[in-house]
Amino acid sequence: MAFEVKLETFDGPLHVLLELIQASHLPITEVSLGAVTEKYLEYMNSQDVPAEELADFLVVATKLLLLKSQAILPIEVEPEEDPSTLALQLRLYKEFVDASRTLEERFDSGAWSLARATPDIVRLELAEVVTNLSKNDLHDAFAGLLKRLEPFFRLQTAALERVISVKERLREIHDAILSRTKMTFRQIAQAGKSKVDVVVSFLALLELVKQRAVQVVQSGVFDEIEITRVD
Amino acid sequence: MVTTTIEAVLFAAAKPIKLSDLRKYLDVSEEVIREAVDDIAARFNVEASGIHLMEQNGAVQFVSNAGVGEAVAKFLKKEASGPLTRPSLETLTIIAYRGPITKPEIEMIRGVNCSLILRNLLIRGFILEEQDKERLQPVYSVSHEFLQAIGVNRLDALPDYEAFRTNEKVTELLSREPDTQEI
Amino acid sequence: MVTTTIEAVLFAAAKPIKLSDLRKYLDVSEEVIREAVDDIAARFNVEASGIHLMEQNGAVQFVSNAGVGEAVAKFLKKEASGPLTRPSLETLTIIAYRGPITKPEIEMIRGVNCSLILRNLLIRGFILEEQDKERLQPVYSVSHEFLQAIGVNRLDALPDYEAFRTNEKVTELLSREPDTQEI
Repeated sequence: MAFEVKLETFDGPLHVLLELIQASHLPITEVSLGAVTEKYLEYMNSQDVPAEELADFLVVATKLLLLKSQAILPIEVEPEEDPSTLALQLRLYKEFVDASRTLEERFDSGAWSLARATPDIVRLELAEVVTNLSKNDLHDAFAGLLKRLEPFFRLQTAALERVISVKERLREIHDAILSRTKMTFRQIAQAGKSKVDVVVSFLALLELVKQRAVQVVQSGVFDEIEITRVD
Repeated sequence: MVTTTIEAVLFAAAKPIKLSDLRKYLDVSEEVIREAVDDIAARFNVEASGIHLMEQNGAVQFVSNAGVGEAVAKFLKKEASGPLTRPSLETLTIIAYRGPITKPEIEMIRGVNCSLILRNLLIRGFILEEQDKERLQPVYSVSHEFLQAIGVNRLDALPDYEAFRTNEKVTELLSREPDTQEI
Repeated sequence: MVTTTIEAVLFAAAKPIKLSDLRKYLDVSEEVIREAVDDIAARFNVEASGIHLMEQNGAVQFVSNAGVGEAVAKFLKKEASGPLTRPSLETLTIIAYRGPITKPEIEMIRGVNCSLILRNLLIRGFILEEQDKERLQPVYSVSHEFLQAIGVNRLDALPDYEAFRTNEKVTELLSREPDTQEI
Protein backbone atom coordinates (compact mmCIF):
# COMPACT_ATOMS: atom_id res chain seq x y z
CA MET A 1 0.00 0.00 0.00
CA ALA A 2 1.61 3.14 -1.19
CA PHE A 3 0.01 5.42 1.36
CA GLU A 4 1.31 3.34 4.26
CA VAL A 5 4.88 3.83 3.21
CA LYS A 6 4.25 7.51 2.88
CA LEU A 7 2.56 7.70 6.25
CA GLU A 8 5.65 6.25 7.88
CA THR A 9 7.72 9.23 6.80
CA PHE A 10 5.12 11.96 6.79
CA ASP A 11 5.47 14.60 9.51
CA GLY A 12 2.41 14.99 11.70
CA PRO A 13 0.43 18.23 11.99
CA LEU A 14 2.23 19.31 15.15
CA HIS A 15 5.57 18.85 13.49
CA VAL A 16 4.50 21.06 10.60
CA LEU A 17 3.27 23.66 13.05
CA LEU A 18 6.45 23.54 15.11
CA GLU A 19 8.59 24.01 12.02
CA LEU A 20 6.51 26.97 10.85
CA ILE A 21 6.84 28.67 14.25
CA GLN A 22 10.56 27.96 14.50
CA ALA A 23 11.14 29.18 10.95
CA SER A 24 9.55 32.49 11.98
CA HIS A 25 11.69 32.60 15.15
CA LEU A 26 8.60 32.86 17.32
CA PRO A 27 8.02 31.51 20.83
CA ILE A 28 5.29 28.89 21.17
CA THR A 29 2.36 31.05 22.22
CA GLU A 30 -1.23 31.52 21.12
CA VAL A 31 -0.21 34.70 19.29
CA SER A 32 2.45 32.85 17.29
CA LEU A 33 -0.01 30.13 16.40
CA GLY A 34 -2.39 32.74 15.07
CA ALA A 35 0.44 34.24 13.06
CA VAL A 36 1.29 31.01 11.24
CA THR A 37 -2.31 29.92 10.59
CA GLU A 38 -2.26 30.95 6.92
CA LYS A 39 1.02 29.18 6.32
CA TYR A 40 -0.35 26.04 7.93
CA LEU A 41 -3.44 26.12 5.72
CA GLU A 42 -1.24 26.72 2.70
CA TYR A 43 0.85 23.71 3.65
CA MET A 44 -2.29 21.59 3.89
CA ASN A 45 -3.42 22.75 0.48
CA SER A 46 -0.09 22.26 -1.22
CA GLN A 47 0.93 18.92 0.31
CA ASP A 48 -0.63 15.61 -0.42
CA VAL A 49 -1.57 14.85 3.18
CA PRO A 50 -2.01 11.06 3.54
CA ALA A 51 -5.62 9.94 3.94
CA GLU A 52 -4.88 8.47 7.37
CA GLU A 53 -3.69 11.78 8.74
CA LEU A 54 -6.01 14.23 7.03
CA ALA A 55 -8.51 14.25 9.88
CA ASP A 56 -5.74 15.03 12.37
CA PHE A 57 -4.46 17.86 10.19
CA LEU A 58 -7.98 19.24 10.05
CA VAL A 59 -8.37 19.07 13.83
CA VAL A 60 -5.30 21.26 14.20
CA ALA A 61 -6.60 23.55 11.46
CA THR A 62 -9.83 23.89 13.41
CA LYS A 63 -7.99 24.90 16.53
CA LEU A 64 -5.87 27.40 14.66
CA LEU A 65 -8.87 29.00 13.06
CA LEU A 66 -10.71 29.15 16.37
CA LEU A 67 -7.68 30.79 17.84
CA LYS A 68 -7.17 33.31 15.09
CA SER A 69 -10.66 34.56 15.13
CA GLN A 70 -13.44 32.99 17.07
CA ALA A 71 -15.83 35.42 15.42
CA ILE A 72 -15.26 34.11 11.92
CA LEU A 73 -16.47 30.63 12.73
CA PRO A 74 -20.12 30.49 13.74
CA ILE A 75 -19.69 27.53 16.08
CA GLU A 76 -19.76 27.23 19.82
CA VAL A 77 -16.44 26.48 21.50
CA GLU A 78 -16.71 23.40 23.65
CA PRO A 79 -14.48 23.38 26.72
CA GLU A 80 -12.30 20.52 25.49
CA GLU A 81 -11.79 22.36 22.22
CA ASP A 82 -10.20 25.23 24.09
CA PRO A 83 -7.72 26.37 21.48
CA SER A 84 -5.16 27.48 24.06
CA THR A 85 -4.61 23.75 24.62
CA LEU A 86 -2.85 23.74 21.27
CA ALA A 87 0.02 25.92 22.51
CA LEU A 88 0.45 23.71 25.55
CA GLN A 89 0.32 20.62 23.38
CA LEU A 90 2.92 22.04 21.04
CA ARG A 91 5.27 23.04 23.87
CA LEU A 92 5.05 19.49 25.24
CA TYR A 93 5.51 18.00 21.80
CA LYS A 94 8.66 20.07 21.35
CA GLU A 95 10.15 18.61 24.53
CA PHE A 96 9.77 15.11 23.10
CA VAL A 97 11.14 16.16 19.73
CA ASP A 98 14.21 17.57 21.50
CA ALA A 99 14.60 14.38 23.52
CA SER A 100 14.28 12.29 20.36
CA ARG A 101 17.49 13.91 19.08
CA THR A 102 19.45 12.32 21.95
CA LEU A 103 17.89 8.96 21.21
CA GLU A 104 18.67 9.34 17.53
CA GLU A 105 22.31 10.11 18.26
CA ARG A 106 22.58 7.05 20.45
CA PHE A 107 20.79 4.95 17.88
CA ASP A 108 23.19 6.05 15.15
CA SER A 109 26.34 5.99 17.28
CA GLY A 110 27.21 2.31 17.00
CA ALA A 111 27.33 2.07 20.78
CA TRP A 112 24.91 -0.80 20.94
CA SER A 113 24.89 -3.72 23.25
CA LEU A 114 24.37 -7.21 21.93
CA ALA A 115 22.63 -10.22 23.35
CA ARG A 116 24.39 -13.58 23.31
CA ALA A 117 24.02 -14.94 19.79
CA THR A 118 22.60 -18.32 20.75
CA PRO A 119 21.15 -19.64 23.98
CA ASP A 120 22.28 -22.81 25.70
CA ILE A 121 18.70 -24.07 25.80
CA VAL A 122 19.04 -25.83 22.47
CA ARG A 123 21.09 -28.42 24.30
CA LEU A 124 18.24 -29.18 26.67
CA GLU A 125 16.50 -31.51 24.25
CA LEU A 126 13.10 -31.94 25.74
CA ALA A 127 12.57 -35.64 25.24
CA GLU A 128 9.11 -35.57 23.69
CA VAL A 129 6.38 -33.22 22.59
CA VAL A 130 4.08 -32.61 25.50
CA THR A 131 0.92 -30.57 25.12
CA ASN A 132 -2.60 -30.49 26.39
CA LEU A 133 -3.76 -28.67 23.26
CA SER A 134 -6.46 -30.12 21.05
CA LYS A 135 -7.05 -29.55 17.36
CA ASN A 136 -10.03 -27.39 18.29
CA ASP A 137 -7.77 -25.04 20.26
CA LEU A 138 -5.85 -24.41 17.06
CA HIS A 139 -9.03 -23.84 15.13
CA ASP A 140 -10.36 -21.39 17.73
CA ALA A 141 -7.07 -19.51 17.81
CA PHE A 142 -7.09 -19.02 14.04
CA ALA A 143 -10.73 -17.93 14.08
CA GLY A 144 -9.85 -15.49 16.88
CA LEU A 145 -6.96 -14.14 14.86
CA LEU A 146 -9.19 -13.46 11.85
CA LYS A 147 -11.61 -11.63 14.12
CA ARG A 148 -8.81 -9.58 15.61
CA LEU A 149 -7.65 -8.58 12.13
CA GLU A 150 -11.11 -7.28 11.11
CA PRO A 151 -10.56 -3.67 12.29
CA PHE A 152 -7.25 -3.62 10.46
CA PHE A 153 -8.89 -4.55 7.17
CA ARG A 154 -11.69 -2.06 7.76
CA LEU A 155 -9.33 0.76 8.68
CA GLN A 156 -7.78 0.84 5.25
CA THR A 157 -11.11 0.96 3.43
CA ALA A 158 -12.50 3.65 5.73
CA ALA A 159 -9.50 5.90 5.21
CA LEU A 160 -10.01 5.92 1.46
CA GLU A 161 -13.72 6.67 1.80
CA ARG A 162 -13.02 9.65 4.00
CA VAL A 163 -10.72 11.27 1.47
CA ILE A 164 -13.36 11.00 -1.19
CA SER A 165 -15.88 12.70 1.04
CA VAL A 166 -13.51 15.58 1.82
CA LYS A 167 -12.83 16.12 -1.85
CA GLU A 168 -16.53 15.98 -2.68
CA ARG A 169 -17.31 18.48 0.04
CA LEU A 170 -14.76 20.88 -1.41
CA ARG A 171 -16.40 20.66 -4.82
CA GLU A 172 -19.91 21.07 -3.39
CA ILE A 173 -18.88 24.27 -1.66
CA HIS A 174 -17.21 25.61 -4.77
CA ASP A 175 -20.43 24.94 -6.67
CA ALA A 176 -22.67 26.41 -3.96
CA ILE A 177 -20.73 29.65 -3.79
CA LEU A 178 -20.36 30.02 -7.51
CA SER A 179 -24.03 29.31 -8.26
CA ARG A 180 -25.16 32.39 -6.32
CA THR A 181 -24.09 35.96 -6.45
CA LYS A 182 -24.16 36.50 -2.70
CA MET A 183 -24.23 34.39 0.44
CA THR A 184 -22.89 34.27 3.99
CA PHE A 185 -20.36 31.94 5.51
CA ARG A 186 -22.90 30.96 8.11
CA GLN A 187 -25.09 29.49 5.36
CA ILE A 188 -22.24 27.34 4.11
CA ALA A 189 -21.04 26.30 7.53
CA GLN A 190 -24.50 25.29 8.70
CA ALA A 191 -24.76 22.77 5.90
CA GLY A 192 -21.74 20.95 7.32
CA LYS A 193 -22.32 18.05 9.63
CA SER A 194 -19.22 18.37 11.78
CA LYS A 195 -16.50 20.78 12.79
CA VAL A 196 -14.28 19.15 10.23
CA ASP A 197 -16.87 20.09 7.60
CA VAL A 198 -16.75 23.69 8.78
CA VAL A 199 -13.00 23.76 8.43
CA VAL A 200 -13.15 22.18 5.01
CA SER A 201 -15.67 24.83 4.06
CA PHE A 202 -13.39 27.56 5.31
CA LEU A 203 -10.46 26.10 3.38
CA ALA A 204 -12.59 26.03 0.26
CA LEU A 205 -13.52 29.66 0.83
CA LEU A 206 -9.88 30.68 1.26
CA GLU A 207 -9.06 28.87 -1.94
CA LEU A 208 -11.78 30.76 -3.80
CA VAL A 209 -10.56 34.06 -2.40
CA LYS A 210 -7.07 33.22 -3.53
CA GLN A 211 -8.34 32.41 -7.02
CA ARG A 212 -10.16 35.78 -6.92
CA ALA A 213 -13.42 34.01 -7.69
CA VAL A 214 -15.11 35.63 -4.69
CA GLN A 215 -14.78 38.67 -2.48
CA VAL A 216 -15.24 38.49 1.26
CA VAL A 217 -16.55 41.32 3.44
CA GLN A 218 -17.00 41.37 7.17
CA SER A 219 -18.22 44.69 8.53
CA GLY A 220 -17.67 44.09 12.27
CA VAL A 221 -15.85 41.64 14.53
CA PHE A 222 -18.83 39.42 15.23
CA ASP A 223 -20.67 40.15 12.00
CA GLU A 224 -21.50 37.80 9.20
CA ILE A 225 -18.90 37.10 6.54
CA GLU A 226 -20.53 38.07 3.28
CA ILE A 227 -19.35 36.32 0.18
CA THR A 228 -19.82 37.97 -3.19
CA ARG A 229 -19.09 36.38 -6.51
CA VAL A 230 -16.64 38.29 -8.68
CA ASP A 231 -17.97 38.49 -12.21
CA MET B 1 24.31 -19.31 45.66
CA VAL B 2 21.09 -17.82 44.32
CA THR B 3 23.16 -15.07 42.78
CA THR B 4 25.42 -17.61 41.06
CA THR B 5 22.41 -19.52 39.72
CA ILE B 6 20.77 -16.34 38.43
CA GLU B 7 23.98 -15.32 36.66
CA ALA B 8 24.25 -18.76 35.05
CA VAL B 9 20.55 -18.81 34.09
CA LEU B 10 20.67 -15.35 32.49
CA PHE B 11 23.86 -16.27 30.66
CA ALA B 12 22.47 -19.55 29.31
CA ALA B 13 19.00 -18.22 28.44
CA ALA B 14 20.40 -15.40 26.28
CA LYS B 15 17.11 -13.49 26.41
CA PRO B 16 15.19 -11.32 28.88
CA ILE B 17 14.00 -13.34 31.88
CA LYS B 18 11.17 -12.02 34.02
CA LEU B 19 11.95 -11.38 37.67
CA SER B 20 8.66 -13.10 38.48
CA ASP B 21 9.84 -16.26 36.68
CA LEU B 22 13.13 -16.19 38.60
CA ARG B 23 11.16 -15.97 41.81
CA LYS B 24 8.74 -18.72 40.82
CA TYR B 25 11.16 -21.26 39.38
CA LEU B 26 13.97 -20.71 41.87
CA ASP B 27 11.41 -20.70 44.67
CA VAL B 28 12.75 -17.74 46.61
CA SER B 29 11.17 -14.48 47.77
CA GLU B 30 10.91 -11.31 45.73
CA GLU B 31 13.33 -9.59 48.10
CA VAL B 32 16.01 -12.23 47.59
CA ILE B 33 15.70 -11.89 43.81
CA ARG B 34 15.80 -8.09 43.99
CA GLU B 35 18.86 -8.13 46.19
CA ALA B 36 20.67 -10.64 43.96
CA VAL B 37 19.83 -8.70 40.78
CA ASP B 38 21.00 -5.43 42.32
CA ASP B 39 24.21 -7.13 43.39
CA ILE B 40 24.80 -8.47 39.86
CA ALA B 41 24.09 -5.06 38.31
CA ALA B 42 26.45 -3.34 40.73
CA ARG B 43 29.30 -5.71 39.87
CA PHE B 44 28.72 -6.00 36.11
CA ASN B 45 27.55 -2.51 35.13
CA VAL B 46 30.96 -0.85 35.31
CA GLU B 47 32.99 0.57 32.47
CA ALA B 48 35.62 -2.19 32.52
CA SER B 49 33.18 -5.07 32.31
CA GLY B 50 32.44 -6.59 28.90
CA ILE B 51 29.12 -7.95 30.13
CA HIS B 52 26.34 -5.73 31.48
CA LEU B 53 22.97 -6.41 33.05
CA MET B 54 19.94 -4.80 31.38
CA GLU B 55 16.66 -4.34 33.20
CA GLN B 56 13.38 -3.24 31.61
CA ASN B 57 9.69 -4.22 31.88
CA GLY B 58 10.37 -6.35 34.94
CA ALA B 59 12.81 -8.55 33.04
CA VAL B 60 16.61 -8.83 33.16
CA GLN B 61 19.11 -9.87 30.51
CA PHE B 62 22.88 -10.02 30.12
CA VAL B 63 24.11 -7.94 27.16
CA SER B 64 27.51 -6.82 25.96
CA ASN B 65 28.89 -3.47 27.13
CA ALA B 66 27.68 -0.76 24.71
CA GLY B 67 30.91 1.17 25.29
CA VAL B 68 32.78 -1.37 23.16
CA GLY B 69 29.74 -2.00 20.95
CA GLU B 70 31.37 -0.93 17.74
CA ALA B 71 34.37 -3.23 18.18
CA VAL B 72 32.17 -6.19 19.09
CA ALA B 73 29.78 -5.65 16.20
CA LYS B 74 32.69 -5.43 13.79
CA PHE B 75 34.26 -8.61 15.13
CA LEU B 76 30.99 -10.54 14.87
CA LYS B 77 30.09 -8.85 11.56
CA LYS B 78 26.78 -7.66 12.98
CA GLU B 79 25.06 -4.99 10.99
CA ALA B 80 23.27 -2.00 12.42
CA SER B 81 19.50 -2.07 12.32
CA GLY B 82 18.04 0.07 9.56
CA PRO B 83 17.47 3.78 10.19
CA LEU B 84 14.43 5.14 11.98
CA THR B 85 12.14 7.70 10.37
CA ARG B 86 11.38 10.85 12.33
CA PRO B 87 7.79 9.81 13.14
CA SER B 88 9.04 6.42 14.43
CA LEU B 89 11.74 8.08 16.46
CA GLU B 90 9.26 10.52 18.01
CA THR B 91 6.92 7.71 18.90
CA LEU B 92 9.75 5.65 20.43
CA THR B 93 10.88 8.65 22.47
CA ILE B 94 7.41 9.16 23.88
CA ILE B 95 7.10 5.46 24.74
CA ALA B 96 10.60 5.31 26.25
CA TYR B 97 10.02 8.30 28.53
CA ARG B 98 6.36 7.79 29.36
CA GLY B 99 5.77 4.04 28.97
CA PRO B 100 3.78 2.02 29.70
CA ILE B 101 1.53 4.40 27.79
CA THR B 102 -1.75 3.94 25.89
CA LYS B 103 -2.27 4.67 22.21
CA PRO B 104 -4.64 7.64 22.83
CA GLU B 105 -2.00 9.20 25.10
CA ILE B 106 0.72 8.82 22.46
CA GLU B 107 -1.63 10.29 19.86
CA MET B 108 -2.47 13.21 22.11
CA ILE B 109 1.21 14.11 22.39
CA ARG B 110 1.95 13.61 18.68
CA GLY B 111 -1.39 15.02 17.56
CA VAL B 112 -1.78 12.34 14.95
CA ASN B 113 -3.04 8.79 14.54
CA CYS B 114 -0.24 6.32 15.35
CA SER B 115 -1.76 2.90 14.55
CA LEU B 116 0.53 2.10 11.68
CA ILE B 117 3.72 3.30 13.32
CA LEU B 118 2.94 1.28 16.44
CA ARG B 119 2.33 -1.80 14.30
CA ASN B 120 5.65 -1.38 12.51
CA LEU B 121 7.53 -0.81 15.76
CA LEU B 122 5.89 -3.95 17.20
CA ILE B 123 6.95 -6.00 14.18
CA ARG B 124 10.45 -4.62 14.42
CA GLY B 125 10.53 -5.69 18.05
CA PHE B 126 11.35 -2.22 19.43
CA ILE B 127 8.18 -1.98 21.51
CA LEU B 128 5.98 -4.39 23.42
CA GLU B 129 2.21 -4.35 23.73
CA GLU B 130 0.50 -5.51 26.90
CA GLN B 131 -3.07 -5.43 28.05
CA ASP B 132 -3.39 -3.04 31.01
CA LYS B 133 -5.85 -4.44 33.49
CA GLU B 134 -6.73 -1.11 35.05
CA ARG B 135 -6.98 0.97 31.91
CA LEU B 136 -8.65 -1.90 30.01
CA GLN B 137 -6.65 -1.21 26.88
CA PRO B 138 -3.22 -2.03 25.48
CA VAL B 139 -0.19 -0.16 26.80
CA TYR B 140 3.17 0.15 25.10
CA SER B 141 6.74 0.00 26.45
CA VAL B 142 10.10 -0.08 24.73
CA SER B 143 11.74 -3.51 24.54
CA HIS B 144 15.13 -4.85 25.58
CA GLU B 145 15.97 -4.86 21.88
CA PHE B 146 15.44 -1.12 21.64
CA LEU B 147 17.56 -0.51 24.73
CA GLN B 148 20.28 -2.59 23.07
CA ALA B 149 20.00 -0.49 19.93
CA ILE B 150 20.53 2.73 21.90
CA GLY B 151 23.04 1.14 24.27
CA VAL B 152 21.49 1.85 27.66
CA ASN B 153 21.01 -0.73 30.41
CA ARG B 154 18.07 0.96 32.06
CA LEU B 155 15.65 3.64 30.95
CA ASP B 156 16.45 5.85 33.91
CA ALA B 157 19.94 6.23 32.44
CA LEU B 158 18.38 8.38 29.70
CA PRO B 159 18.94 12.13 30.05
CA ASP B 160 16.16 13.95 31.92
CA TYR B 161 14.30 10.69 32.51
CA GLU B 162 12.80 11.74 35.83
CA ALA B 163 11.81 15.17 34.55
CA PHE B 164 9.83 13.61 31.71
CA ARG B 165 8.13 11.05 33.91
CA THR B 166 6.81 13.74 36.16
CA ASN B 167 6.27 16.34 33.43
CA GLU B 168 3.31 18.39 34.56
CA LYS B 169 2.47 19.46 31.00
CA VAL B 170 1.53 15.87 30.22
CA THR B 171 -0.66 15.65 33.29
CA GLU B 172 -2.29 18.96 32.51
CA LEU B 173 -2.93 18.06 28.90
CA LEU B 174 -4.39 14.68 29.82
CA SER B 175 -6.77 16.38 32.22
CA ARG B 176 -7.79 19.06 29.73
CA GLU B 177 -8.39 16.75 26.83
CA PRO B 178 -10.32 13.81 28.23
CA ASP B 179 -10.78 12.07 24.92
CA THR B 180 -8.41 12.47 22.04
CA GLN B 181 -9.74 12.60 18.55
CA GLU B 182 -10.70 9.18 17.31
CA ILE B 183 -10.69 8.99 13.56
CA MET C 1 40.03 -1.79 27.25
CA VAL C 2 41.36 -4.86 25.44
CA THR C 3 40.10 -7.00 28.31
CA THR C 4 36.67 -5.36 28.14
CA THR C 5 36.43 -5.92 24.40
CA ILE C 6 37.49 -9.56 24.70
CA GLU C 7 34.88 -10.15 27.39
CA ALA C 8 32.18 -8.55 25.28
CA VAL C 9 33.18 -10.43 22.13
CA LEU C 10 33.32 -13.80 23.89
CA PHE C 11 29.98 -13.15 25.54
CA ALA C 12 28.15 -12.06 22.38
CA ALA C 13 29.74 -14.67 20.10
CA ALA C 14 28.50 -17.58 22.23
CA LYS C 15 31.04 -19.94 20.68
CA PRO C 16 34.78 -20.69 21.01
CA ILE C 17 37.00 -17.92 19.63
CA LYS C 18 40.61 -18.61 18.71
CA LEU C 19 43.23 -16.61 20.60
CA SER C 20 44.97 -16.02 17.28
CA ASP C 21 41.79 -14.43 15.86
CA LEU C 22 41.53 -12.14 18.87
CA ARG C 23 45.16 -11.14 18.46
CA LYS C 24 44.77 -10.41 14.77
CA TYR C 25 41.53 -8.57 15.12
CA LEU C 26 42.49 -6.44 18.10
CA ASP C 27 45.96 -5.88 16.63
CA VAL C 28 47.86 -6.52 19.84
CA SER C 29 50.68 -8.90 20.76
CA GLU C 30 50.21 -12.47 21.87
CA GLU C 31 51.37 -11.46 25.34
CA VAL C 32 48.68 -8.83 25.71
CA ILE C 33 46.00 -11.36 24.76
CA ARG C 34 47.48 -13.96 27.09
CA GLU C 35 47.51 -11.52 29.96
CA ALA C 36 43.94 -10.38 29.32
CA VAL C 37 42.63 -13.94 29.06
CA ASP C 38 44.41 -14.95 32.26
CA ASP C 39 42.95 -11.93 33.98
CA ILE C 40 39.44 -12.82 32.81
CA ALA C 41 39.87 -16.45 33.90
CA ALA C 42 41.13 -15.40 37.32
CA ARG C 43 38.09 -13.17 37.88
CA PHE C 44 35.41 -15.44 36.39
CA ASN C 45 36.59 -18.93 37.31
CA VAL C 46 35.57 -18.77 40.95
CA GLU C 47 32.85 -20.72 42.67
CA ALA C 48 30.50 -17.76 43.12
CA SER C 49 30.49 -16.73 39.45
CA GLY C 50 27.67 -17.97 37.25
CA ILE C 51 29.85 -17.51 34.15
CA HIS C 52 33.18 -19.29 33.64
CA LEU C 53 35.87 -19.03 31.01
CA MET C 54 36.88 -22.23 29.26
CA GLU C 55 40.10 -22.57 27.27
CA GLN C 56 40.61 -25.48 24.91
CA ASN C 57 42.79 -26.06 21.83
CA GLY C 58 43.89 -22.42 21.62
CA ALA C 59 40.32 -21.11 21.78
CA VAL C 60 38.36 -19.48 24.59
CA GLN C 61 34.63 -19.47 25.37
CA PHE C 62 32.36 -18.31 28.14
CA VAL C 63 30.21 -21.11 29.58
CA SER C 64 27.84 -21.28 32.51
CA ASN C 65 29.23 -22.51 35.82
CA ALA C 66 28.90 -26.32 35.78
CA GLY C 67 28.48 -26.31 39.56
CA VAL C 68 24.96 -24.88 39.14
CA GLY C 69 24.35 -26.71 35.86
CA GLU C 70 21.54 -28.79 37.21
CA ALA C 71 19.69 -25.81 38.66
CA VAL C 72 20.09 -23.93 35.37
CA ALA C 73 18.80 -26.86 33.30
CA LYS C 74 15.81 -27.23 35.61
CA PHE C 75 15.03 -23.53 35.39
CA LEU C 76 15.28 -23.35 31.63
CA LYS C 77 13.17 -26.46 31.19
CA LYS C 78 10.43 -25.06 33.43
CA GLU C 79 10.63 -21.68 31.75
CA ALA C 80 10.43 -23.21 28.28
CA SER C 81 7.62 -25.64 28.96
CA GLY C 82 5.07 -23.56 30.85
CA PRO C 83 1.54 -23.29 29.45
CA LEU C 84 1.44 -21.71 25.98
CA THR C 85 0.64 -18.02 26.11
CA ARG C 86 -2.00 -16.60 23.78
CA PRO C 87 0.64 -15.07 21.45
CA SER C 88 2.49 -18.42 21.30
CA LEU C 89 -0.71 -20.33 20.53
CA GLU C 90 -1.60 -17.81 17.84
CA THR C 91 1.84 -18.15 16.24
CA LEU C 92 1.65 -21.93 16.38
CA THR C 93 -1.78 -21.83 14.76
CA ILE C 94 -0.58 -19.64 11.91
CA ILE C 95 2.27 -22.07 11.28
CA ALA C 96 -0.11 -25.04 11.38
CA TYR C 97 -2.62 -23.57 8.94
CA ARG C 98 -0.33 -21.52 6.71
CA GLY C 99 3.02 -23.37 6.94
CA PRO C 100 5.60 -23.63 5.56
CA ILE C 101 5.75 -19.92 6.28
CA THR C 102 8.59 -17.41 6.84
CA LYS C 103 9.14 -15.34 9.97
CA PRO C 104 8.36 -12.01 8.22
CA GLU C 105 5.09 -13.48 6.97
CA ILE C 106 4.08 -14.66 10.44
CA GLU C 107 4.97 -11.21 11.81
CA MET C 108 2.92 -9.43 9.14
CA ILE C 109 -0.11 -11.48 10.07
CA ARG C 110 0.33 -11.11 13.82
CA GLY C 111 1.62 -7.54 13.69
CA VAL C 112 4.25 -8.35 16.34
CA ASN C 113 7.85 -9.53 16.35
CA CYS C 114 7.93 -13.30 16.89
CA SER C 115 11.64 -14.16 17.37
CA LEU C 116 11.42 -15.34 20.98
CA ILE C 117 8.15 -17.18 20.45
CA LEU C 118 9.57 -19.10 17.48
CA ARG C 119 12.62 -19.97 19.54
CA ASN C 120 10.39 -21.39 22.28
CA LEU C 121 8.22 -23.38 19.87
CA LEU C 122 11.37 -24.86 18.31
CA ILE C 123 12.76 -25.89 21.70
CA ARG C 124 9.49 -27.58 22.59
CA GLY C 125 9.58 -29.52 19.35
CA PHE C 126 6.23 -28.10 18.21
CA ILE C 127 7.65 -26.67 15.01
CA LEU C 128 10.51 -27.31 12.61
CA GLU C 129 12.78 -24.83 10.88
CA GLU C 130 13.98 -25.50 7.35
CA GLN C 131 15.94 -23.41 4.89
CA ASP C 132 13.76 -22.54 1.90
CA LYS C 133 15.87 -22.50 -1.21
CA GLU C 134 13.62 -20.19 -3.19
CA ARG C 135 12.90 -17.64 -0.50
CA LEU C 136 16.47 -17.88 0.81
CA GLN C 137 15.34 -17.80 4.41
CA PRO C 138 14.04 -20.24 7.01
CA VAL C 139 10.45 -21.45 6.79
CA TYR C 140 8.48 -22.99 9.65
CA SER C 141 6.07 -25.93 9.77
CA VAL C 142 4.51 -27.83 12.67
CA SER C 143 6.27 -31.08 13.51
CA HIS C 144 4.84 -34.50 12.97
CA GLU C 145 5.24 -35.16 16.69
CA PHE C 146 3.13 -32.12 17.50
CA LEU C 147 0.34 -33.28 15.19
CA GLN C 148 0.40 -36.67 16.86
CA ALA C 149 0.28 -35.06 20.30
CA ILE C 150 -2.95 -33.28 19.39
CA GLY C 151 -4.37 -36.44 17.85
CA VAL C 152 -4.17 -35.50 14.18
CA ASN C 153 -2.44 -37.59 11.54
CA ARG C 154 -2.33 -35.08 8.73
CA LEU C 155 -2.52 -31.31 8.56
CA ASP C 156 -5.66 -31.36 6.46
CA ALA C 157 -7.44 -33.15 9.30
CA LEU C 158 -7.35 -29.83 11.22
CA PRO C 159 -10.83 -28.27 11.44
CA ASP C 160 -11.54 -25.86 8.56
CA TYR C 161 -8.09 -26.52 7.16
CA GLU C 162 -8.82 -25.59 3.55
CA ALA C 163 -10.89 -22.52 4.40
CA PHE C 164 -8.26 -21.08 6.74
CA ARG C 165 -5.34 -22.03 4.54
CA THR C 166 -6.78 -20.17 1.59
CA ASN C 167 -8.43 -17.32 3.52
CA GLU C 168 -8.16 -14.50 1.03
CA LYS C 169 -7.93 -11.72 3.60
CA VAL C 170 -4.77 -13.22 5.03
CA THR C 171 -3.41 -13.77 1.54
CA GLU C 172 -4.20 -10.17 0.68
CA LEU C 173 -2.52 -8.95 3.86
CA LEU C 174 0.64 -10.80 2.91
CA SER C 175 0.66 -9.54 -0.64
CA ARG C 176 -0.02 -5.85 -0.12
CA GLU C 177 2.04 -5.05 2.95
CA PRO C 178 5.14 -2.98 2.22
CA ASP C 179 8.48 -4.07 3.55
CA THR C 180 8.30 -3.19 7.21
CA GLN C 181 12.05 -3.24 7.64
CA GLU C 182 11.97 0.20 6.08
CA ILE C 183 10.71 2.12 9.07
